[in-house]
Amino acid sequence: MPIDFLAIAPEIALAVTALVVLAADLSLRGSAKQLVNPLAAIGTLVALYFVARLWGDERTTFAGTFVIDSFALAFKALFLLVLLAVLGISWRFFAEGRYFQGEYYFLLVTAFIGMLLMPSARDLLLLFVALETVSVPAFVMVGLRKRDLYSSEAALKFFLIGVLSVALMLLGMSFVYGFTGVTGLDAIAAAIGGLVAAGTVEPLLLAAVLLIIVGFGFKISAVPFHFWAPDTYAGSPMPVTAMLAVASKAAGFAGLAIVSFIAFQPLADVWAPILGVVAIITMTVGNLGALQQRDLIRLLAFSSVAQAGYILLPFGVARGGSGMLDAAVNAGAFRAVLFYLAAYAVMNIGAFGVAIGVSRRTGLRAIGDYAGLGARSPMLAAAMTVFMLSLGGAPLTVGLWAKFAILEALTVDVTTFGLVLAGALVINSVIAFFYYLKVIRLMWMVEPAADAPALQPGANLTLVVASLAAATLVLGVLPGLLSDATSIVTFAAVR
Amino acid sequence: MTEPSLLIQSAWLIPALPLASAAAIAAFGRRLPWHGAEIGIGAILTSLLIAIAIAWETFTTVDPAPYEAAYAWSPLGGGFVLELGMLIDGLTAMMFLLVTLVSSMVQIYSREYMHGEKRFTYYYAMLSLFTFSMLFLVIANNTLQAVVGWELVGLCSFLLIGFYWEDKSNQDAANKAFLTTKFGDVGLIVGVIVLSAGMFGLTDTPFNFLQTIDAAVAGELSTATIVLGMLLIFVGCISKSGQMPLHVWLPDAMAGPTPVSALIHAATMVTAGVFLLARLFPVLAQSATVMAVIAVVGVITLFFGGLLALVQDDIKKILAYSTISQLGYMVAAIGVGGYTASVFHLFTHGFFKALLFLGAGSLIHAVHSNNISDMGGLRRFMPHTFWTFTIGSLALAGFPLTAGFFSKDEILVAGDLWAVNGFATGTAVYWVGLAAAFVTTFYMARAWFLIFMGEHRGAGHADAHGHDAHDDDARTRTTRTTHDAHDDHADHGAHHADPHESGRQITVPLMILAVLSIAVGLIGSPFAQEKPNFESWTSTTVIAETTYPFLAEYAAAGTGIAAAAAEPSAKILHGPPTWHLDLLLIVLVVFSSAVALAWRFYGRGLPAQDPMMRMGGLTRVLVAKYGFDSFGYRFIVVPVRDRMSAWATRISNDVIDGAVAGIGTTTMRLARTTYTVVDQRIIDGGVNGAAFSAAWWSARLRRIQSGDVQRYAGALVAGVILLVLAFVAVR
Amino acid sequence: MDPNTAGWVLIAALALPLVGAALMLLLPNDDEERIKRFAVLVTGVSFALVTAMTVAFDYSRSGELQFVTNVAWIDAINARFHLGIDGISLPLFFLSFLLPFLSAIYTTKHLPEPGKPKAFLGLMLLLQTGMAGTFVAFDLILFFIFFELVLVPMFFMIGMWGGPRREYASVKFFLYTLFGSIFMLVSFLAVYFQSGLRSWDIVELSNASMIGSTTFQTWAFLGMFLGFAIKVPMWPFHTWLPDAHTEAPTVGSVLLAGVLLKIGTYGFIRIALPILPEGALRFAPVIGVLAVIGIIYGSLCCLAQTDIKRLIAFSSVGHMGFVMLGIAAMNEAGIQAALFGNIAHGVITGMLFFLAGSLHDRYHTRDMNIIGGGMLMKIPRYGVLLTYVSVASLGLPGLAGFWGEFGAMWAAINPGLGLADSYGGLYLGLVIFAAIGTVLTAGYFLWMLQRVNLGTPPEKWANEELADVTRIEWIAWTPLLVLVLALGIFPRLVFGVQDAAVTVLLRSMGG
Amino acid sequence: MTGLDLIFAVVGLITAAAAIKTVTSTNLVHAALFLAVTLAGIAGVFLVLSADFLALVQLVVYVGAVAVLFLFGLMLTRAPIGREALDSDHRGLALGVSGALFVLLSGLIIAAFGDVRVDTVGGPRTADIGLALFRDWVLPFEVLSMLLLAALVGAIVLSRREDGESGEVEDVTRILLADDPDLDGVDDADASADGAAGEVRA
Amino acid sequence: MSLVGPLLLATLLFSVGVYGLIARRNAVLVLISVELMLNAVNINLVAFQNLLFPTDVSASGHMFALFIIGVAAAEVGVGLAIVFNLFRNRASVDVDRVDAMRW
Repeated sequence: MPIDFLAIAPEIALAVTALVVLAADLSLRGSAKQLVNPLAAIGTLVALYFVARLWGDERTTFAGTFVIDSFALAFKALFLLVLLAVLGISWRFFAEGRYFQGEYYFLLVTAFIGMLLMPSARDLLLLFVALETVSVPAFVMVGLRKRDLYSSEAALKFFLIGVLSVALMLLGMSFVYGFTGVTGLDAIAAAIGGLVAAGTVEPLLLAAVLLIIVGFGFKISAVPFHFWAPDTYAGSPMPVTAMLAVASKAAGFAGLAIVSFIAFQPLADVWAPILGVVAIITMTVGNLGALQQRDLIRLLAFSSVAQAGYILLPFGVARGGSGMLDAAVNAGAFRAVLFYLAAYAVMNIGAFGVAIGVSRRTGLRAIGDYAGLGARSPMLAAAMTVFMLSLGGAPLTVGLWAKFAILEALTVDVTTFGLVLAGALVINSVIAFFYYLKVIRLMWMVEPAADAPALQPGANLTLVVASLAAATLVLGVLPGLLSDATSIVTFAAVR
Repeated sequence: MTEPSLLIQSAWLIPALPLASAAAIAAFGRRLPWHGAEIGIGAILTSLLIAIAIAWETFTTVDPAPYEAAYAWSPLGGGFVLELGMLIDGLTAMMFLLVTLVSSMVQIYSREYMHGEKRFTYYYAMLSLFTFSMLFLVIANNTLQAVVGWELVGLCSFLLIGFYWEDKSNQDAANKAFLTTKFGDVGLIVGVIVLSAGMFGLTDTPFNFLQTIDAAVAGELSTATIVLGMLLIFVGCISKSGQMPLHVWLPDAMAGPTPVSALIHAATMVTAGVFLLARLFPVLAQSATVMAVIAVVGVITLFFGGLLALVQDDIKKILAYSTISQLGYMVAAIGVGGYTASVFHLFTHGFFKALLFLGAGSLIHAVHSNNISDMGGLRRFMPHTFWTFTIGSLALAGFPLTAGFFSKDEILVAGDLWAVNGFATGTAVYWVGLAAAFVTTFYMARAWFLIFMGEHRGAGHADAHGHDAHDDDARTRTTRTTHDAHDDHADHGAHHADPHESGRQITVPLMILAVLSIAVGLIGSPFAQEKPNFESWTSTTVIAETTYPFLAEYAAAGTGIAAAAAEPSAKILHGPPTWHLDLLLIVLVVFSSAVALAWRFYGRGLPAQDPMMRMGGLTRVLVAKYGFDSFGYRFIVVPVRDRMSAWATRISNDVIDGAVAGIGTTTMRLARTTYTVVDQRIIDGGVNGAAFSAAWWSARLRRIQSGDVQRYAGALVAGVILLVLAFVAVR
Repeated sequence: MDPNTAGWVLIAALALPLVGAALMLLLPNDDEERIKRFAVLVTGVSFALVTAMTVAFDYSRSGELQFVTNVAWIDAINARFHLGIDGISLPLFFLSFLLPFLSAIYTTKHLPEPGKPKAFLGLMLLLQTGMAGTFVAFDLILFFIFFELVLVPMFFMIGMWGGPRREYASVKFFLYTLFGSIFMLVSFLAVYFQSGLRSWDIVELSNASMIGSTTFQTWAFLGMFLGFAIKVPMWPFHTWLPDAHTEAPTVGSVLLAGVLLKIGTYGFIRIALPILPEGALRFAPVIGVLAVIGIIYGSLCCLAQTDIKRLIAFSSVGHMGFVMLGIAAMNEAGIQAALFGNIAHGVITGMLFFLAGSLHDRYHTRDMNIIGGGMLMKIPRYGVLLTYVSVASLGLPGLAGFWGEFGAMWAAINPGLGLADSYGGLYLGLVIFAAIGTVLTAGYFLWMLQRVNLGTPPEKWANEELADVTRIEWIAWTPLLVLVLALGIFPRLVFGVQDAAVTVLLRSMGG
Repeated sequence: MTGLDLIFAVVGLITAAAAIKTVTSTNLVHAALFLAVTLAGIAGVFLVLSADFLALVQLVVYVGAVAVLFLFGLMLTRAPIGREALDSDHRGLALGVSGALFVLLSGLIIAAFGDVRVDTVGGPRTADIGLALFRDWVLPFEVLSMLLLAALVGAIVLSRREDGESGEVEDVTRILLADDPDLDGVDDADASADGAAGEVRA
Repeated sequence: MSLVGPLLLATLLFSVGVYGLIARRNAVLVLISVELMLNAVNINLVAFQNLLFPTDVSASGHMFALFIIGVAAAEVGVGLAIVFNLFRNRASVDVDRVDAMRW
């Protein structure tokens, strides 16, 4: 069985990049080490090129365990763009912080290999390995601020909760294997479909499904698997936090989407309501948690928990049947997830970018430190305003369309539960604005402290933030640019 | 009238001119030599000329059809159209004449009376605006347009009552007037709406007067619509035309300048309610209920309103209460089918009451006091005012051959006829009307004696008698002299000098009105039995051959209505007035006895120890003596004056006023409670509470986020267990 | 400008303020006068354009959409960029260009603290686009965007240039409106899917046969109801309004009262009613009752105020109650009255807020007890204006306030769509209570005038030099003062324009 | 109960007991050694289940490498000895949660597989595994190699002393501490600029 | 041979691992507990493969177990590195004192 190398070209490109970065780091000295950043960016662009090259294709290789379809490609493109953005906000940060730069970039790129694999994986084993490839480098990256107690603690917490989750997921996978005898997602779906049809679905199988969801629940920081997130976000180097909050979360959702909409689709009538409830709890806990934060990063952490709740909502209306309407509802659901993730990536990385800009050379990160930012750095404040409004879902920002996509998915077929979920989203959106507006208010409506140090965000960070803000607004006016891409997304050859 | 004359087609000029004049005065009146008065007077005189011409034309045309012209003012949705139109018939022409004439007199009069007033220009603008509004109400061809005018006159009244707005009491009076009438307007507006709703299927112009009348007469309006609609409209009339119990604003409205009282609160605006009832008479004539309610309210008002005048010391208050009483006559007349009588009384009353008010103004101008106890002997100082005021008083008292005599007689006759139809309200109007005529004569005679007879008591004497008067009725002092504040700039010595006659600009209007107070009675009197007479003039819209529909029903039901079938009274219109010598006799007796009684008390001026003006046991003993002493009426009159009027005063002051004040207080309390408790605490508090509870939950959550990773792990696994259980449960 | 083809007019009108705001960013910060003049220029030019459009509008076909643009926008969700204007939209659209223009003129001399004209005027221009857009958007999504767009600039206007409690007020305003609007969005989506048309087009959806079951319509209407009712605001969703109004800078209050609140009622009329007639029918009595509660309640709250601006704010609750009563009547007359009331309230209350703002500029307080009366003596022209506008606001015939109030009551006596049969008695009661509300309304305005205007000035102000109405104020206010009178005398200015469009609307409701 | 079951029972009991001792032992080194026993026991279980290749891998990787790694870890971190020192305050929580988990899963397992009995125990032989690894599972295998490399690099980065690493003085980081319970949102945040809420840590 | 035996053993080991993860204070012992959990999964996989699906040519169960062993090794390595780093920063590896960050 020949291997379709083009199909995995993006991953290969990243792997090569990772190795080149590692090698370059060894050969570069002093400040020249920061050149690995553009090197990694070039590799990313190459990978992106391959994704573009593949765009529209549907391919299957590695005995059906690896699939290229529009869903996978869309996610890959998203991950690679996020990687570029993360590289953008990392450059100064790591160059000035005297970290192990080369190793950082190597780990970063490796983690993204795992992410690229995730949406293509059609096998539990590959999925597991891909997930771990995301996690293990991330454990290290969180701890990269080595002399910082917070960083070490953050790493330990992240690690422990991470392995606990993965262990639970593996337990679930083992049971699924026990029931079906296969690890391929399509095969599992077929087997479970048979069980459902025969009416012999054991409770243990349901428990196993749930345990698998736990593994992804950890990645996406759904309640009650979210505890690590605020502490870890706060302790990590900020670009890593951005990566965790966006890319890692997106990878988790990609994985969750494929297991739930492919492997466990026949059981959707069971897991969907549970996920719906989890979504409600997640966003509520996230928003309530964010309300009282005094550290902007922690605020963003809780906000990202809440956002995860929003993204999880469409899972709540997934259908187990195979009728036209069921298919439409399910397709609407994972498209909404994808759209939201893309939008979320833009605005959240932007927000972290501003946070990095503000804290650069000043170390400011308390929300109170943002008082009067509008006067101190109008550009950063304006960008932050855009991101905050977008995260909240204000009009003319992409965030509104993201919320819209979710609501759309919830109402494709009007059901009571769908409306309950929509109502929960509405109420939470309002709660969320409490703290987003708090930041905005502080920036514009409060005088800066007299001794507030001058901000030096740096040129390339400014560029990244500005372009993300611009993207937020442009997509806010013309969401079609994004939704046209996501609306065609579908899974290739489901069975 | 086949082709309306150009004159009638130009009737719209009558309201238009005052409107233009109001705008012009406001725009540049201040810069003119007469500070705007010339514009106002010029415009109103022009209007008056047109009004006279139209009156003449409509009067001389025998049985003219009403002329209607309308412009589609605005679509209202649903295909309905609101018209801006004019309905010219005798009633309109009559009102034109009355309004323009009185307004002309008042405006001429005011130039001297208000001279030196700092808001002189504003005053004239307001007078013009008021005149326009009143004429706009009168010319209206539909109820909604009438409502517009109705509200506008209310506003002008408000602005003019509060003319001296520096004083809080005047502000309060203005507010009270506006709000009380506004309350009545609720009825009016809802009534108009109800009535128009009845027209929905019938026409595109549901507010149109003539169409409404036609529909009502043709039986196309349901009884419910008519009863509800007309009663609600009548509520508006109650407040506007000072009927009990919403009359309370009218005495207070005397806070305005006296010419304003003459124009607005005596001759024109307050008659708007009666006018509207007359306009819709064929509609309300469809329902015995409506007529009965109207009659009862009118009767109560005409009697008790009159009683209240007995104990007043303020000349303007006496006149105000008499206005209430006279309006009661008009309303009662409507209620007993006396359409022509009511309108006629409206007409004559307009002249003589305007005359009396302007005369009172002249007196006040001279003695710088409103109180009759401060006057006395003025006939020597002010001869013109004296004789004109005397004519006015005679007309008000219904002295034979004055205008007031004919019109009031008509009302009593109408009551009698209605009684013949078997309605007790007719009997009540007749007898209570007579009794009130006695009261009217008595209080006017009292005032007349105290003002003109005896010795001048002057400002120096005012204090001596002042407090007696005030003990009688504390309320009379409230507005005393305040409206003459403008004289303060004048020579201070004037207060102590003898009073002098007013200038020509004051006396000439008085004379004109005095002449008219006698003359206008003739056209409605038995002297004018041939057409054209007052009835043929003003009843063109009221269909002559129409009968009261309910009479036949009552007869069929055998409810004891004697002459339902062939009696002329069964028709809406009674036909030309005739002589009633018996009534004439009774009226003469009533008049002379009342005057005699007044002469007995006040003929020699206000004595130093006036038994009449003192409260307490002594007064009652003296009164009781008189009661046993002479004429047969006296044993009724004295207790009535002392007891019943005091009782009525208390009702008026304490109960009704108290209720009004109580409503005010309660409203304010309710307002405060609504705001502080309901709005700020419950509704807003609920919203904020939701926010706070979010914060509260947020604080609880914070405990869970302890920072201890092993607890996190425990919670995670516990969560998993719970979720598994939930999974299994869902299954 | 051919109304059939010139779709660019609406686009240009909406784009001009945006472009102006962008260009303004390029002006130097320190030349404040130039920035202010530029804002006047931008608003003036766009107002002139809209005026020209108003002239070119084909009034004989006011029931049809004119100046239409209808192009694909977001294909993925079938959303289209559909603009158009008909008789219902025209007056509101006009108003949303007039008021910013006047506000810009006013701001040249009355820039609220803490200055920053570029930001302030830029936000105002952004706000203008949002407000105006809602009235010409004929795609639900586009409507929603404009609907939401106004939130942000208004939030900043209140939050940055507002009074002492501005932060509280701004957040409250934002969250309240947001809350409702997202429910509204959910309803839009439900309609989108349930209709089977996969279309957001307001015209198409209005003309569609019954969308969903009655139950569905009821629930969907509830969502829209929340969105619009909060915006209106109806009792008991009104509590954001007094705070927002009280704290907002003068221009903010003017625009808030003048245009923003109209979006809610417009939404009811343009969207909720025709698209969900069954739901509307179910809700009509509720709306009616809440409206009348609002009338009485708003007036009572007004009576309890000492802050003149807050009083005016609460008066909005009452006035919008009349507008909603008109809507609750579900007949042509009611819709007409509601739309008229909308416009009238915009003009009158906008003007009142101008006056309240200037009052504060002069006295540095809005507490009527501290002002203590005598203003008519101290600054007579100003006092006359206050009287004039107050009297208009209390619904005096001949001025703008009357027609909406009377029309609403008149319409409610005979509600449409069969409501008269099932709820005739209720509606009669509503009319009576609404009429009583007019008395209370008169009461608080007279009381306000008495406390502010009449009497003699207290010592505190006796020797204070207070400017009477200034030249710039005259310029900014005269159009509104004229409109107050003109609408009162020529109600057909609005009624006539709307008539055909309302007929079309009612027909789509099956009325 | 076949002989295989009996053998499994014996091996299983040893493994379970060792596992329990691993997490309850008060002596660090003992705990690590019990872990080794447990892991070896698992290898035994594999053997019983006739998965000989995996048993071998288990022994090599776990007992040979991982257990030793842990011993080193324990030594290097100079851990104290004794129950108080080794167990945290969460024993109750731990017991409850793990007990519940065990009961729940056991119940579900018995319900699902309680009646499954197999006569012959077979499975892929080593050759099959090798073939499958490079036929079906080559992609995860390669990815795993990247993962291991990353883990290696990561472990080095974290453990390596200095050289290119930042010095003892870190960037100034302001982190808000939790000992400020009266934080009620909006208003306090405004005041936080005064530094009371922030703590500058060197 | 009965399937439940290995499955229950695996469950027990897993639960014991969970217990250790939560109850142990020393970070290294916590890591050890993690290993127990991962190994428990392996027992499951092998038991399923060899008892239920012995003829699966892809040898999914065994392969899964192999990969888990590999990944577990990587995780142990990283985990110990994290613990060492923490130890260097604080001279303690007590997990329950890792609470510098909360709320």
